[in-house]
Amino acid sequence: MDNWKQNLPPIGQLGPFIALLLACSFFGATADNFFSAENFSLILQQVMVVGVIAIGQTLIILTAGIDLSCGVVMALGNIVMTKFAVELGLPAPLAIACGIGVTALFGLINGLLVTRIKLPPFIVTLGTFNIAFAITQLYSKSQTVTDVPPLMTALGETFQIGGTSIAWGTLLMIAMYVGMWWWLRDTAAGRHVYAVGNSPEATRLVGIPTERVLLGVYVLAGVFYGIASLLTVARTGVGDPNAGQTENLDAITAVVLGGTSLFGGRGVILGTLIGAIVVGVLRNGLTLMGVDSVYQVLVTGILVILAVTVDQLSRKGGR
Amino acid sequence: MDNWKQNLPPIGQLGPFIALLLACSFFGATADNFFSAENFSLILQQVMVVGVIAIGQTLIILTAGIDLSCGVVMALGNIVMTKFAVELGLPAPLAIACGIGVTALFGLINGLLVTRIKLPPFIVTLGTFNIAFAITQLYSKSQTVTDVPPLMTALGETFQIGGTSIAWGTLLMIAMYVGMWWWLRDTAAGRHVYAVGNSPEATRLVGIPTERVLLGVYVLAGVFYGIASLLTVARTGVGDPNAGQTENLDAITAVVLGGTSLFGGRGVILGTLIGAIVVGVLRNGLTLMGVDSVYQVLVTGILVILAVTVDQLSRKGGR
Amino acid sequence: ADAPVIGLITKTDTNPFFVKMKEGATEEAKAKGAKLMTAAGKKDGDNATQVAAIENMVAKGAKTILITPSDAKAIIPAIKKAQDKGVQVIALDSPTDPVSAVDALFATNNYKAGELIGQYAKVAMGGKPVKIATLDLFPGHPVGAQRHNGFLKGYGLQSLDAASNELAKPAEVVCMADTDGNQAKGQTAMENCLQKNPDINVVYTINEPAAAGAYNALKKAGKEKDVIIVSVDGGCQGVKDVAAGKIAATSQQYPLKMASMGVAAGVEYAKGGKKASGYVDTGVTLIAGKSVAGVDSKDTKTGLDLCWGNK
Amino acid sequence: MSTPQLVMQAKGLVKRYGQVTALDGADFELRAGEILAVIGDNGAGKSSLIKCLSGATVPDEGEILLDGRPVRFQTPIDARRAGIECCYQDLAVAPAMTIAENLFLGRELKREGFAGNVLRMLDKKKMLEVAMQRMADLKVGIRSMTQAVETLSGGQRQCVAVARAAAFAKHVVILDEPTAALGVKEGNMVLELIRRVRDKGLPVILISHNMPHVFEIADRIHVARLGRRAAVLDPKKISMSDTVAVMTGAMRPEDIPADCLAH
Amino acid sequence: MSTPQLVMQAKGLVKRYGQVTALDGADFELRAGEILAVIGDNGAGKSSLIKCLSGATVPDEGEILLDGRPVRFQTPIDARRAGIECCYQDLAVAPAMTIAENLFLGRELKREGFAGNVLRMLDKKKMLEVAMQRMADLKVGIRSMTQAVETLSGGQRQCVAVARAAAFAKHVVILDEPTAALGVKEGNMVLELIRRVRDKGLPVILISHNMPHVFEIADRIHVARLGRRAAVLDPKKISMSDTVAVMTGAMRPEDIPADCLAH
Ligand SMILES: Nc1ncnc2c1ncn2[C@@H]1O[C@H](COP(=O)(O)OP(=O)(O)OP(=O)(O)O)[C@@H](O)[C@H]1O
Ligand SMILES: Nc1ncnc2c1ncn2[C@@H]1O[C@H](COP(=O)(O)OP(=O)(O)OP(=O)(O)O)[C@@H](O)[C@H]1O
Ligand SMILES: [Mg+2]
Ligand SMILES: [Mg+2]
Repeated sequence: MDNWKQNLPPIGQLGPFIALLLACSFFGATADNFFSAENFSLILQQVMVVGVIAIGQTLIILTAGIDLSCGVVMALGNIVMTKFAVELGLPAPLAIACGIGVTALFGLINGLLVTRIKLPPFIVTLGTFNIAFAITQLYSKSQTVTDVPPLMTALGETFQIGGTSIAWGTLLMIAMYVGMWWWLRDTAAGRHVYAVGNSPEATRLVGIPTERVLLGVYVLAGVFYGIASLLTVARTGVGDPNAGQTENLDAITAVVLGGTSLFGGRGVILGTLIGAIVVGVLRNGLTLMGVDSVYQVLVTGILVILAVTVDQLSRKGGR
Repeated sequence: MDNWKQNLPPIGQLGPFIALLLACSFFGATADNFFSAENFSLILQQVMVVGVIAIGQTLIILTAGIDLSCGVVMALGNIVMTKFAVELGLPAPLAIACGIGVTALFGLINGLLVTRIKLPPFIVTLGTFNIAFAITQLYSKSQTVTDVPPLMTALGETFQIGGTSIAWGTLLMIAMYVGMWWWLRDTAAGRHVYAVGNSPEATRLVGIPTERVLLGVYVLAGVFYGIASLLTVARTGVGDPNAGQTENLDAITAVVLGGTSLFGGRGVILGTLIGAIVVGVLRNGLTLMGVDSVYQVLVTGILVILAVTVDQLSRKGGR
Repeated sequence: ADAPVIGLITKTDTNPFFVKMKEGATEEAKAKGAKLMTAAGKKDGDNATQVAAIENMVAKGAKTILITPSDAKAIIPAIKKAQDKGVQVIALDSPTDPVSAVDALFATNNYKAGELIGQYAKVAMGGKPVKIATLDLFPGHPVGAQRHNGFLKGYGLQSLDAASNELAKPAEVVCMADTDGNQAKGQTAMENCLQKNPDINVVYTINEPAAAGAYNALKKAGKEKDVIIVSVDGGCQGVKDVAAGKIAATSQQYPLKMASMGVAAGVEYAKGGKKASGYVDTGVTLIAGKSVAGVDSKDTKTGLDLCWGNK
Repeated sequence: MSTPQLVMQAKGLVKRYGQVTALDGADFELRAGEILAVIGDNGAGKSSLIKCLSGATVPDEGEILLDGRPVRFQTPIDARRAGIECCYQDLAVAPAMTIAENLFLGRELKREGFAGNVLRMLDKKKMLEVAMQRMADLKVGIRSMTQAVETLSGGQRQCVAVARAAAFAKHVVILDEPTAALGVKEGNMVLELIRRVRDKGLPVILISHNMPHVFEIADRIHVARLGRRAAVLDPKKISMSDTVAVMTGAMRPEDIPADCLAH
Repeated sequence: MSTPQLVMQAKGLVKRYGQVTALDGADFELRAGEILAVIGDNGAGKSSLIKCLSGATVPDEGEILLDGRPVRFQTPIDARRAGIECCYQDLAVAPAMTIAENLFLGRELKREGFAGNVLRMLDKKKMLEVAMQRMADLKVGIRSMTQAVETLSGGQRQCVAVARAAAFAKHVVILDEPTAALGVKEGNMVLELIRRVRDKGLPVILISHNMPHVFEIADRIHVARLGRRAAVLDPKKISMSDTVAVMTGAMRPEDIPADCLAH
């Protein structure tokens, strides 16, 4: 008797989805060339890096944390993997593993500071933001790394489906979202992430090792940042030390637009994907409309607020 | 019998204070010229803008909100008051009032969106961040406004006490901190700010108009941003459209370093003042030490984490 | 026929330099009957937004894209993709690396701009022992590095070459601080530098707002007479500050010229299918309050005629 | 026998939460100066009922009359203005704030003269004293009124909430399971307090699962069942076991002897 | 008469919170297969005591023995590993999660075969069924097990917490005021459940302020007073009013007739 309720999409996803539909119809009506498979494929490619970072960010926000360091840690991973491959001559897979290892290490450091010394995640990740940024600049001498091995850019390549070119990276991103959605929903570990965010004390009292859950989340998020590093390389073909400096706000925006609560424990990760796409659609649509760049900022501000308003109102209706 | 407990400094202030002392002794030992009345007076002048913004930010964070728009709203106020005075020829006091009016209006908009449509403060203020930023750039054409009337820079002037020059703006900042500290502690309205942040539902149920409290806080924060606008003009002598873009993180950092919880309802505003000074001391001390800029970023990251660690450990000891 | 569509992608929307460039392009486009689309990175160094902007403009049907690349190398794959679709890409202000990645480059030489003020400062100091403070942009930014290193080179101090993105630090530089090119932060940085070393006598600043901030700090400390401030950009406010004696000299650059040349090339391409090519240096002029021997400079009156921004 | 004056009355209250119907046409009557017990199974809709009466939730249907005049409470503030104070089951306290602050939350005492009228300063000393007094009345051994409520034991916390409701009511006091977490002594003190409130002339609505308490103190018993009012009983006439039977549905309301019904 | 086997034992537990001393050298003994009631005034230290026994807090002094062996529980996980389950007074539930999820939090059922062993997938269907069963045992009329706990009434929420503790214990069950918010019927069901647990051979520690309940079900009564154990009474020998007198301090422990003490 509970089944039909379970099969309804949770309200948390419906809201962002409506916002997305509204945004699409708006741009479809006002901007030429918006409604085309090619353009949507483009949008997906553009959101792929932020989208993958936002997976990690969602995990952390579900535990009532926040990660400001995500973008620059991604940049560090990007520099490590490209430099290891280009300058140390490591084989590409090994270099990629090293890059992901470094981002995971930063996740571990964040996690240890949060769980062991019980520091607020905001401050911890603000600190590691600075640290990762500085290391990236020092290690790369602020120089872009070029001539990366082709294997590293493979995910940026596209293949054709019915005349539309789709990037492998896009597929990977969507696969990871579906995978994490399933993991959060259908495994004990995933439910514990929600529990820790919803009520850390209750979770501790029923005998779940909350610190281990938290630590795991931070490390896992680090791994996703590492994958995002690879995707950045794939998209730009170089190692870019200046990447990622504004991605933290973008990723958090995607998470919040996707209906996940900043207070933890409530939200659905697929909402984040939609949130990331909404951000991409806004940018793409406004450019296609030919809006001047400063006005784009203005309109983005208004539309972001409108999008959550739609979300919020649709929730009220849904109750 | 309760009295002696009340007179102990609350733990929330002791921690940041210890961190500040440690930072000062560190720089005192390693950097020349750090320990001088003149240098401290300078640091206070340098933190005065962020310090006043952080008063508003503290109020909002105490209600479990967050304000990303604070810095750019401050910049908008700064441009409005200088342009109104210089280009429209308004008398300085009126122009200042207009600038503060605009920042308070933005506070009102933030507040209305948070209380009426119940949007998350993070997204609301991210939206108004973009909006205020764009309006500032459009209205000022990204040009600095010069030749501002002397009345507007009066707070930047200094007076001498025992050979040390102290800025009027510094005094104003400290007076406002003490005033708000008293207000939050000793008036019903102030206690309601804590109550709303600590348990919004309980506060509503006992019959406190929580929405009005919240709205008031956002508007009041807007007023503080307006005063910060004036202080920026006073400090730099111009209207600067590019001010304020990183002040949101700085202000939040000051609040968190000062021991206020991002989950609302817990914290002491004097801690924020200390937090802001810690940030200023770090920047000043590192420059005096002659640390290179990239390394400054690195060291800032490490020191921020150390500061909260000290705070956290001193709390444990204090219990 | 449809009006030709031209895209302009700047580094940011906040730097008056780029804002002027955009205004210039808008006017030129209006005059030539072209349609201009604009986009900008969120902050200096933001490559991802520029890549997305190129893609979106190509999707919209732009035939020419003018870009001030935030990252000389990272932007190249996106440029290549656009060129494969027949789009003409012209770099403005800053080159790509390699320069040949774009069809043409209308730019200024930031390293040279730095060298000019370095040479000027050296002569103006007349061989006195020098203590330099540099108020830079922020770590990792190529323009920041080029101006800084060019300045030191021009001063004849140990420095790095134009390709480096690191900041050289010879012994004469007693204080270095970041300003984000912002007046308030420039002032804070200068105040701290003076605490560290009250004997600073030459101040290099990344741009004129930072220079104005530095001047404020010096004036408060009563040292504005003893210190030479040099800067780069040549905005009208900056030139006025030179005229007022706040800044000793500045290297003037010409964003409007770059923009109008770019738009013209775009219209040309749309009409005749002929792409622009090669490197056009839009020039750097040293504007100085007092000219010094051995360094070519123009006076502030000339500077005001050529400057950009509110005259 | 003249009909007693009705202080509060509700007719046909309906409250739905999604698919769950918490109130399904509930009626309610509170007489002047009485202690009315509201009893019922878990989930019978007792808390939902009093939340409607205190403005904490707005019913979907039905009307509420106060002193015979229809009222529409949109927020707890409206009810508070009408002199109704409520102690909720899930203890509406602000955990990080002190006992004294919680007691006076929203009803703070201001100082006399300039400090109070112009500066709007709180009279903390007075509030501490009063708080101390109130908690002593309930015989709760709490050492310091400046302790945060989150550091209190479960029962101590409940005492704070009960004391608050009793202290400030001008018209009606509503207590939702006030003695649930209380020890024997403290529980009796709360009953004592309820009597004192009634003796001041204020009617009290008492929700409780504790039958001995209910029979000890109530003037009438409102039995809630499945979101409605099943019956109103007279505790002097009906036995405890019959009451439980009505409450659990073992005895149909029609089968209750007429003289056991309260009138 | 041989000394009965002691399952759990604590000696001289001390727990201080700042200036407040919650436990002041408390002793404790739990025998195999018994229902031990713990009673005491509000703030007497009952919850603090059982939090030490369940690993929720670490005592400042004193030692705990399990089956005669000293143990040091640093976290609730340690106690859970030893088979001790506890239902806390302030209901350790995750409000946004469903009833079924809360019941199985930390003890989730995995599917059979590949899906469970390798993919580590949850057996949601099974968990729903079991949850339905457990709640039906307690006669709680909850419609859907996929309802979030925050939408439940106070009593319903308590039933979830009680059912969880009873379901998973392997060694000792600790219940802190499990019937406080429950209706008459549901309260009786919980007593029934406690008996069933005891009959399985598990000892139960029951904290309660409800004297009739305590006298109905307890084998021995531990009276907590001012952070210590005042006495252990035999409910078959002592009267309810004497017990209350001991609890409130009206009767000194020395004055209790020797045969009323449990041994
Ligand atoms: N916010 C809510 N959302 C969904 N359902 C709710 C909500 N509040 C109450 N309910 C449901 O309404 C019904 C009645 O709840 P209510 O709290 O009024 O019961 P009660 O009589 O007070 O029970 P108890 O004695 O356990 O406190 C319950 O089934 C509960 O699950
Ligand atoms: N975290 C804490 N911080 C400070 N004091 C505490 C804390 N927890 C408990 N106390 C104090 O310890 C004493 C004992 O509390 P405890 O919860 O053990 O009492 P209890 O016997 O369970 O009472 P009740 O019957 O009301 O639940 C109380 O005075 C309480 O104020
Ligand atoms: Mg209830
Ligand atoms: Mg207790």
